[in-house]
Amino acid sequence: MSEIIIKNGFVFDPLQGIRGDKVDIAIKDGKIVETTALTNPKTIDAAGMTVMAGGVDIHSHVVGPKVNTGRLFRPEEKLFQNIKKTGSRMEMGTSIPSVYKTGYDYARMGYSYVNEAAMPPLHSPHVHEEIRDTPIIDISAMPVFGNNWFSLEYLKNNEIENNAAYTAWLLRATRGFGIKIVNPGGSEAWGWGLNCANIHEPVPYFDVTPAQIITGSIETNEYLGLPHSIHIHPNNLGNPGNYVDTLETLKLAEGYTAKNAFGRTQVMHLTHLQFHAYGGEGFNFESKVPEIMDYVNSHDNITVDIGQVTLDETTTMTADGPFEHHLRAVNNLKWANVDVELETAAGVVPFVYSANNKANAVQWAIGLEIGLLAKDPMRTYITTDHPNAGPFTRYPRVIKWLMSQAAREAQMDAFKHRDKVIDVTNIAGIDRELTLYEIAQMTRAGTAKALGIADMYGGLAPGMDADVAIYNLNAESMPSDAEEIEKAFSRCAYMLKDGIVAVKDGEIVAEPAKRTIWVDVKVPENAQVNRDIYEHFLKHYSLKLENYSLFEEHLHNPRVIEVNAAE
Amino acid sequence: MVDKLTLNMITQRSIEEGIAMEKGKTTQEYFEACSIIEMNEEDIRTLGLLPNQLVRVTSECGSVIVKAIKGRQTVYPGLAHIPQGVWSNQIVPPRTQATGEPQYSGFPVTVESARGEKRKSALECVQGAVGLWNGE
Amino acid sequence: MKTVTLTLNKQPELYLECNDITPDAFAGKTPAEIAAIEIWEGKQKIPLGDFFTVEGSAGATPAETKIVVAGDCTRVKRIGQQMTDGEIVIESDVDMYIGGWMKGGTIHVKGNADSFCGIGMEGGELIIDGDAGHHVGAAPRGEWRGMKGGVIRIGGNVGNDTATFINGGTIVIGGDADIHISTHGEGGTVIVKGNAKGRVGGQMVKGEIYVFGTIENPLPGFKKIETVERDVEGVQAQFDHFIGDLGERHPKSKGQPVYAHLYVKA
Amino acid sequence: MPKKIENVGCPYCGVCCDDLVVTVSDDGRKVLEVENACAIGNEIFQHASSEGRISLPRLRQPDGTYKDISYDEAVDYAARVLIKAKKPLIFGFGSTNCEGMAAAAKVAEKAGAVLDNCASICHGSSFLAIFDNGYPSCTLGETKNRADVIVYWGSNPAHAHPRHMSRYSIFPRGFFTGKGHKGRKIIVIDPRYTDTARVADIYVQVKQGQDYDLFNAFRTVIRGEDIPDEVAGVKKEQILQVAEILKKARFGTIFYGMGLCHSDGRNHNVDIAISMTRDLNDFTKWTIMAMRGHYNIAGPGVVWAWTTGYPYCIDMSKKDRAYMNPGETSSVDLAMRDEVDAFFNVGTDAGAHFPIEAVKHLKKHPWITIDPNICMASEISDLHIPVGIVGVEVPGIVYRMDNVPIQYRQVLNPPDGVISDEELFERIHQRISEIEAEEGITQTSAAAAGTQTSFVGE
Repeated sequence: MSEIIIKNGFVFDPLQGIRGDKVDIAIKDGKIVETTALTNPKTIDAAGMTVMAGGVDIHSHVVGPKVNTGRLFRPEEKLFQNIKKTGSRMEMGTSIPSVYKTGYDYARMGYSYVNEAAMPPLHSPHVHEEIRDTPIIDISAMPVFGNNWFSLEYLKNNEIENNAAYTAWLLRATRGFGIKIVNPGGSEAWGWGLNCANIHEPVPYFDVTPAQIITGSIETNEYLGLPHSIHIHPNNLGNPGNYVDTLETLKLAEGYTAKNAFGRTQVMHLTHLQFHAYGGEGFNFESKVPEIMDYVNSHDNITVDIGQVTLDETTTMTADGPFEHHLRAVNNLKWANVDVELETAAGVVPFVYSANNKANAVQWAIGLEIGLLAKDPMRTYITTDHPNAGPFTRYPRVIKWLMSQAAREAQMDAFKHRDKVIDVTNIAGIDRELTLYEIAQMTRAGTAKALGIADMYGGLAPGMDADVAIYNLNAESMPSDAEEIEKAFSRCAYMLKDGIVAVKDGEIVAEPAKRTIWVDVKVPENAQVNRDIYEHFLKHYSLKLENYSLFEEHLHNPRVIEVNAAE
Repeated sequence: MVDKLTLNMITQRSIEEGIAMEKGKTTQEYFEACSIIEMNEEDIRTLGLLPNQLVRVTSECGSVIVKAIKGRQTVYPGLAHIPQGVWSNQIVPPRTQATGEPQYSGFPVTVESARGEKRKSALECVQGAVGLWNGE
Repeated sequence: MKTVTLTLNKQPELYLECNDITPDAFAGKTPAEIAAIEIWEGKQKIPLGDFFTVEGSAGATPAETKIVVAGDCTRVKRIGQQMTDGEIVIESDVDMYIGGWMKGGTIHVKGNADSFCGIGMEGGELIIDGDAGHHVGAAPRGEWRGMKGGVIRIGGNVGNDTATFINGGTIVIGGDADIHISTHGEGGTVIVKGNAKGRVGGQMVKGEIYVFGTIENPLPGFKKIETVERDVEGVQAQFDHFIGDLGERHPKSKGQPVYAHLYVKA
Repeated sequence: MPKKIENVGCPYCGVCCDDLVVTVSDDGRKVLEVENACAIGNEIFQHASSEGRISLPRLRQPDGTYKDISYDEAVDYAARVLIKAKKPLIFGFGSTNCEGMAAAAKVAEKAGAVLDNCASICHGSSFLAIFDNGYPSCTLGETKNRADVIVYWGSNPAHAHPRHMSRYSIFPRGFFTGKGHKGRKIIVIDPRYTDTARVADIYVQVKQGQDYDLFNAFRTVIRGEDIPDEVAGVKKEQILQVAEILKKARFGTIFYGMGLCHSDGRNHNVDIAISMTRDLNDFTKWTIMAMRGHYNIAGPGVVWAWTTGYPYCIDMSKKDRAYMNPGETSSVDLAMRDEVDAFFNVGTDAGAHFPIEAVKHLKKHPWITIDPNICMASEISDLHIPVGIVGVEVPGIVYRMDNVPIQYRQVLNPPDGVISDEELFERIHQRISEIEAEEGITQTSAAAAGTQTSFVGE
């Protein structure tokens, strides 16, 4: 079969501690192997280039009903679309690209794995249809749990075993990856047009607090020993003063340690921290990143991702139904909402982040502060909460800002309210410039470890998937112009997926098969949970239990991660 | 009593149409379900008709013979309804007002007695319109 | 200013899409280069010269370029799309999207125009001597930032959805308007010299509408507050002044709610 | 032994009942009994095993009669029509599964066609309104579990969605709605006193074509402003009474139908309904839902949105990109303007459901019908290609009116030799590639195609 050797490149592989050394990467039959295993390889000469594992995105919204609603209801952003077709299918969309553009663009940036951050369980067949059609990249999807009636009932009574049994059942029913929690309790409250303003406000009727939901979910996750930790979008997103709620949420993880067989060390991943690190009130909000990052830096059972605002016109979409309703009242733009029976709620609203808007500029600074104040880049990850704070196609720009103080200053100088922004943030006083090694930590090694998949993705050790990104960046003489950094990360020189060259010189040249990753957990038989499932489907769901679980024929090219929690 | 009456026409689904359509558009059930016009009793009287007599309905783009009945789902005077399907579409204006959707509801028609004429079958309506009809 | 004359010398089987018939695309080009500009008929890309004879010459810049289009252009779309400057004269009727997204310059259609003319307009002047179809000066699908500026003058009647989501600029209708004027409007001015059928100013936040004739079905969300004397399009007259749409949200400016204003000739 | 198949989805309307029990004969050829279905759903299953199903493509002969041909010949004919046409139109998908829709999109992209679905003449107005104003909605289970006020506006489920009221809205007892019908207020707004209106607590007779004005009145009084004594034929007192009920609901859903989409103003009637729903969310919880007609007519909107970003009226004639603007790229407009030169009628009956004027225009060019049944379209086609009936003979994913995906099962074997829509479109796609290769036809994006090397499929 096919053999490739990548020679002369500067290799950055934090999982093996390789820091820019010139190491040959050998590939055989889709896997990384020892160079001695090759007989007659084709050579890719990576001289003067940077070699990393394929990127691993821990949090992005790329497939599923709310993403698709965003695509559908924004024809205006495709009006003068003019992208030459180079893959097998046309590429449409900007802030919310079509599945084809999504796959191609991630591949062009050197990414090979994306974790879809919110799958409404009822809609899992839809999610899997879109996964099937998304080319090249491997995808996992996390079902949402934090407002699910089963979990609310179990966690109210602290029935961890029952919640675990239900979780295992739902992961299998939806072919899901892990426990996603969005605005715990708040999205259920939104069923009545309400919200949970903080982690102590009980959910209407269910009478359980968000704090109970969160700790109960951590216990459930560690009881099951899932590859990934709970993945939480905490309460009170986007509101000035919310850093208090964020700190309280983070503190709920105290005392818990990770129990799993996948090398994961955190018990909580808190996502798009940028939206949750606001002090002040009303229009006068300010950065509270130092307070938050001090806490994160000193607690190694927590990981976070940034959710960087990229100053673009984009489309917000979250399973935080009440937040999207709130946002609509802010900008008066079109608003889609879908409350999903017994499970969740989601909203979609277009949003224009502008360098001329003080609040947006403050958000920009807050995001970068998170990256720049992170002491452990293995626990702090680059995301834009695509497409919420900006499209994923801006990762290269985010990397540029993190790697270059000059680039940050240039952006700050372009702000209409530059001085006011500097007053309420800390960005101007930070001169740190992240290294390529740190970028590799924040975009593949760290994320793969946090997802519990670092034996397959995010590194270049023999035995791992041969997903490799080669960037046109000379690590020994980095370009003085930071724009070159953005350019190099935007369109990689090569991207290999399972040992097949999918991208060359920034263009799609092949569309290798992609996979669906899911987690199958064995748990002891649980009669009560089985009965509860039966009852809810009999009385409250609008479709039959037998038609709810994903049919095997609708799961495409699966890669299952097996977990045994039955012992 | 008048010879001709101008009414506001709407065309919508009916369950009879739904069942008959699944059975087949060439069936007698479909014919009976769809080649009718539902009018207010008062309008039927104004035209000097008894229920179940045939009328010719003419719109800006064509005309069709259907049976006038007083529907179970009553329309107010001045409003008329032909179930969606082959007969209604002989007269539905194709103008979409730049929305893509023809004017299926809310277009003016004149209704007059069609004593002595007969209703066309579905096939005659459609094949006839495109020059493919060659008799029964 | 230099003039290029295009004469349509054969009719397409379908329609021609000619978004590059603009002073912007023609400026600085020779007739041969203009004839080589690509237009579309369905999925086929064709040189402009296959359908049009090209005479005269283009100016060095769009501002110095005038284009005269002769022949029956009923089946030609998108002339003048996104143009920024210069002048286009169309001698006949013309199909859709004339002056769509135009930013500057002038377009004069001597016949009728089909739907979507002046859609998404930002500046310049679009004059249609005859009637125009639907969506005159409206926003494209899904776009909340509608017409921003410029002037559209329609000599005759227009269809429905004039000025949907209008934000700025002026539209003058010489004849009658079908339903929906300035729906969702947040600015701009629409003047109807004839009658309006109904749904005038629905969901409108701000902006102005003048109707010289009657409104067949006025909306309940508009409330008459006064009768005023106004000079509109050179006509001095009494107008009943309505505010609305009272069913829609209304932002405040200096503590006072901002409304859309509808003036109907008294 | 006859076989009982449970949890079968019904391939009729957008309600997508998935609780049917179908008993089929030993050989899997005949439906013996259908339980739980409405009269129409029942008819579909019965019809599937009736006599007269055709099992071979039929090609129109010069004398006007049909002649049976093989699937290979039919695929070749269809491929050549698509290649030859400057702008073919592929329309329909009222009774196709999502897999078939995805395959059709692939063909349309390759052929530079316009791809459109029945929404174009049905709920297309809803899409236009959603583009402009969003869509605050929910799944049907939410309505069942929470709603205490239900509005049917310009929709008549008693006729068009026979089990809608019993499964989701008026009658069922849900989690927070244990009293069922007793705990709910039903408001029906329609110019006709429909069979749905008969079960309403409040019937509002709106003057046909003036729904927009009535919505405007509701919005105005909801904001505390005054209105005239009568709007759209409805007295002010009734408007005020209904507005109070809407504001005081705990959870409400507006189900609207063709009464809004098919009358003057079309999309704006839906648009303002959405605005009203949004307004009501300042007081309490309200949601709105389109009463989508066919069981999977939400499907093409969903599938094509992830494929091209647009739900319908998708002009792919430029091949590198898609464009959509109903009024121009919509099927009936394309027909009336003579803007297309080949027509594919897929899983629908444009012959019966388009205004006859549009049919006449389309008939000037090749017309191919892809449908399991004999219908008006098949009887005026140049080529009729039969396919298996989705939901009966072909399984797959369908999207319910609330965009919830439902996995449909197969209960019967299709007639011998009859293939699915998906397979047919895959074969047409393949055949276009072959012909283009044989004849050296270059694509618009031919230069780019040269850079493609190996494609490894799933």
